[in-house]
Amino acid sequence: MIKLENVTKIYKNDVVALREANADIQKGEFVFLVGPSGSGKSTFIRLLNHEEQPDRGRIFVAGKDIGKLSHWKVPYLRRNIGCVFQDFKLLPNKTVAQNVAFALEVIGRPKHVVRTQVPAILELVGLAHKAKNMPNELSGGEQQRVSIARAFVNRPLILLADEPTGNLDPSTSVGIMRLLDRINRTGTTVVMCTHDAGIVDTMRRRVIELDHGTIVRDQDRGVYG
Amino acid sequence: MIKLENVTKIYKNDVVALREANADIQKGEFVFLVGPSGSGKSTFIRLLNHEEQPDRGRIFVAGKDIGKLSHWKVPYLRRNIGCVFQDFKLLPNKTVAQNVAFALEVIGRPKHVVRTQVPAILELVGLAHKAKNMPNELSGGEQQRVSIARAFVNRPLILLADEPTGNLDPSTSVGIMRLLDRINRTGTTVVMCTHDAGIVDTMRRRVIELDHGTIVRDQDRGVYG
Amino acid sequence: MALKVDYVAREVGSNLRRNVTLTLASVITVFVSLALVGVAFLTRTGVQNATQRWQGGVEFIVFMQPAASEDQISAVQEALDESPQVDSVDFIDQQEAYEEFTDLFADSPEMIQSVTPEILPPSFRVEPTDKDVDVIRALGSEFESKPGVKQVVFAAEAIRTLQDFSRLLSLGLFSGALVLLGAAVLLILNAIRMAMFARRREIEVMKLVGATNWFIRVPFMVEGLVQGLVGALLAIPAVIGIINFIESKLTDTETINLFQGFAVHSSEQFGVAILLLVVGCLVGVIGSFVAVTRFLDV
Amino acid sequence: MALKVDYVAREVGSNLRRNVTLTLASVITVFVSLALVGVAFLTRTGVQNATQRWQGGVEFIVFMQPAASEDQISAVQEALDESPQVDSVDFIDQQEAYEEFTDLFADSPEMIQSVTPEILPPSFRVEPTDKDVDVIRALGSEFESKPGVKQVVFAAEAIRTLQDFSRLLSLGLFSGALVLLGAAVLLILNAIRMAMFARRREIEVMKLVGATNWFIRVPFMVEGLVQGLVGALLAIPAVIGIINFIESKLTDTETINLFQGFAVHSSEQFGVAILLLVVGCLVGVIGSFVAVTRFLDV
Ligand SMILES: Nc1ncnc2c1ncn2[C@@H]1O[C@H](COP(=O)(O)OP(=O)(O)OP(=O)(O)O)[C@@H](O)[C@H]1O
Ligand SMILES: Nc1ncnc2c1ncn2[C@@H]1O[C@H](COP(=O)(O)OP(=O)(O)OP(=O)(O)O)[C@@H](O)[C@H]1O
Ligand SMILES: [Mg+2]
Ligand SMILES: [Mg+2]
Repeated sequence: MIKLENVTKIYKNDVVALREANADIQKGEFVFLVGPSGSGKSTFIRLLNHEEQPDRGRIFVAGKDIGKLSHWKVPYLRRNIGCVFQDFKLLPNKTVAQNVAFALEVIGRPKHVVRTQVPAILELVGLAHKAKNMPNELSGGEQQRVSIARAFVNRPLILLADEPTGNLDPSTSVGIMRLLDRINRTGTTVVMCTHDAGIVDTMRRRVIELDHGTIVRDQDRGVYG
Repeated sequence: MIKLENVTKIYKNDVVALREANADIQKGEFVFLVGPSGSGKSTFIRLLNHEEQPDRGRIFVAGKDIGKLSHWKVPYLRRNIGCVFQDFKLLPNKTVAQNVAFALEVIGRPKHVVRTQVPAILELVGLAHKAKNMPNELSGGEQQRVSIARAFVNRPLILLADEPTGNLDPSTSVGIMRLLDRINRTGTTVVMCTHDAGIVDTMRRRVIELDHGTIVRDQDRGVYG
Repeated sequence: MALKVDYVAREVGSNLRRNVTLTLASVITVFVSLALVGVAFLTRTGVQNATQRWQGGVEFIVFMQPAASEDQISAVQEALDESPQVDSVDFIDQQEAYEEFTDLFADSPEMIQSVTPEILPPSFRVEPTDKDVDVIRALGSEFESKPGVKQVVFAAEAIRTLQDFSRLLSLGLFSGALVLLGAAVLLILNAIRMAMFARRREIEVMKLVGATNWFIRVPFMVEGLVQGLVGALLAIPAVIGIINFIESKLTDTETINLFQGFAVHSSEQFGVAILLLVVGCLVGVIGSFVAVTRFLDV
Repeated sequence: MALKVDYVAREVGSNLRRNVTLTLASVITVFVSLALVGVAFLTRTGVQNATQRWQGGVEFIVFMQPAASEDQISAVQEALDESPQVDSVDFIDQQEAYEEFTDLFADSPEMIQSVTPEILPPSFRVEPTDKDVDVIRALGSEFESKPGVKQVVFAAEAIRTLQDFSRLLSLGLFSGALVLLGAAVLLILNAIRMAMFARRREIEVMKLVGATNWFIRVPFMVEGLVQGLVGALLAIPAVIGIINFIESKLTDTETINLFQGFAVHSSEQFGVAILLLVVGCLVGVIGSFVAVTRFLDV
């Protein structure tokens, strides 16, 4: 499903965010991406999402070399990828419900689907009562859950989650992790960055550890560190 | 140092973010604010910072009723309060160093102080090598550390930290907590929201727990939950 | 693609409401700019209409010899009548010329006494179809060489001057209007670019969620269209109000009868209104298109 | 407070560089708006200068009876010479009048033959100091009743018309310039408001970090000042270029000699340049002040 071949990403100022990374993630896998702050986890995700392009190496998503993707095809790639961003990236001018609905409207889902799916997913992340609020009227954790809801709502093939529990209390985190697990069981490939050792150690899934841009560990049924 | 008397904060839509809260925090105390997502922790901090005003009740900071504070005095209140915001609130048009320096320039510190303090504090949070980067060129955890550095740099009387380790890996978190502890030992009052049970349980300081806006626990040398 | 009308409508509606500052700023820019353009164009039209009648005064006079024979006079009369370039001819015989003379010099009986109809030349006052000075000159000179013709005199210098003046004023106002139009387009594009800049993060997020360029662009373009349209719709009554005010001022003034003919026909007002609408809408749509595109290359 | 000059300078410098889009947009708005204002004001001045000489043409003629006695003529001459309202007097005696007549009717020897110097009235051509029509009328009528005076004739209608025209044109251009100035101020304020809107988050953060209102405001105001200044400095050469272009066009044209006197003195250009500078700077500073203040109430 996802394959990185010798991928190197160098930001300006010669910051090597990812160095010769190789990884092969099968369909339906659940992968934790761990590593210290600034080790390149978000960069890994941004590369899969075509938000950044690698300086060297090739990246395959769903069998396609996304480096060769023509410009106008990028949105179609992204529709197959749900993404929970570390900084949420909510649309400030839309309500919670509209933010989630947007992901469905983008792929042209009919109105009745939007009308049933959006409240359902908001219920799932525990935000049904905030559906009409604007993002700036939400607490940090609530914003994060909106971001999660938006990434889930169109049942993507791949789910990229960048610290989806960073702003959540332990019990809400557990709820979110259950949700992620359920989604993973329906066949969705999940890649999740996290700093939460508890979650990684409980779930015991594949762990890829980064350090200064290098993959230093790739372990099935691994622990945090 | 900080005193809340029957403080109630109601956002529009009748969201009661804080209900009849009473708390008395002495100078030099270290207080953890815990509670599930949306329980009112950030609101608590925003009230102390005069970012929000209470609907009922009175708040005293350093002996002054900040509800009676005239408009132009608010900045002077804020200079005595360092604040790590949950969403960092960095100035997007300034480099890391300039962001931190800004907090010093605001209080009119001479140039030579700025020139020595800023690199020192950046070194402390492990970001000396990113001094010249813009905020959008940083990883989530790095941005968070800039926010922490900015809150520390002018040695405030009170330090409010809203989930300062939310985006940090465990070992960086420990480093930051050591720093907070050191600052606290120099007499600075620290109020910190967190979801990290490990930190709370290790430090064993005063814990105020919120739930749906109500203070449900106020315990010296407490644990997370 | 799947760009649904109701999605676009909803999107545009909520954006216009939520970004009130930006919406207002864009609309004000369109309004002020287009109002200036409209007033300039209509003033020009008004001045042109006011000075039209001077154009009608352009004529030349064919003076015959006082001693010209009947045959010579009727030959010239025929030639004038047959010329397709001549609109109307007025023959002033010696008696009529004498009457004009006595009218003109009513204050100077001595002069009237010294003149008799016989010494005054009969003349043809000719109004040509084509009012162009050069054409008139060419036409008039044709008759200069005819037998019995003493002289061909063209419209007075003062009239010519007024014509030049009117033409120049009209040209000046027209260039002014064009410059304003250019400036308006520039200012409106500028305002849209700025508004887009304020929303570049939003555009970026839309892209990241998988929206195609057109999906993002169309609502912004419709938004630009609405802003351009509203700005233009505000500008049109303002322009018409100002023009009518100018008209009433000019036609009221007693000392200045020069512009009493200042009038802008409603068809001309309509034309300018259409111009403003088209410019407002086009600039809104195209400006938004270009401005959004700048931020689409995420 | 502790507002240090080097802090402000650094802040302004980096903001101008970092927000290139906003800086450019504001500068363009100031530039275009002020250029329009400047051209309008200078065109008005030029037209006024060009038509000044027509004002000089205002005069009236005191026709004496052809049979007026020497005494009567010299009495009128004295009265005219002594009047403080009279600028200059030109006496045309009967012989001179006859010469003018023969010049005028050179084509009609019959008419010339019919006239002798004795029947023509001698006249005084008077140029008053005050060019106002009403004043002239009053002055001229004074002489109408003097013994030996036949009639007082005022300047030809054509001249009067040209005067009215010039005054009206000048007034029109002036109002146009004022309207443009108002529009320019509005557009510039608008642009600044928009730029501030795009940076409202930044202002909010500054407040939260403990910056006083003035600490935040001053750099923004200086930024507005710089943008206004740069816009004005760009507008000034543009205005002078355009005006010189108009001047050369007008004075080159052969058919239109009406505006050959079109000229804008460098002192007038200087005056308008100062006006643009002042407006640009003031609007920039005050606009920024107001716009920032809107976002300061966090
Ligand atoms: N500006 C606002 N307008 C309306 N409601 C708000 C606003 N800000 C916060 N709220 C609501 O107030 C409640 C408390 O919010 P607060 O940000 O204090 O929570 P929190 O304890 O910080 O949560 P988290 O751990 O998720 O950051 C939440 O339900 C939130 O939705
Ligand atoms: N746009 C950018 N320009 C320059 N450097 C960047 C940019 N984005 C990220 N970096 C740098 O690349 C490195 C990796 O960043 P990345 O965001 O991938 O880290 P991360 O593992 O997600 O960290 P965190 O856990 O703190 O979010 C960091 O050193 C960061 O400073
Ligand atoms: Mg990251
Ligand atoms: Mg919070």
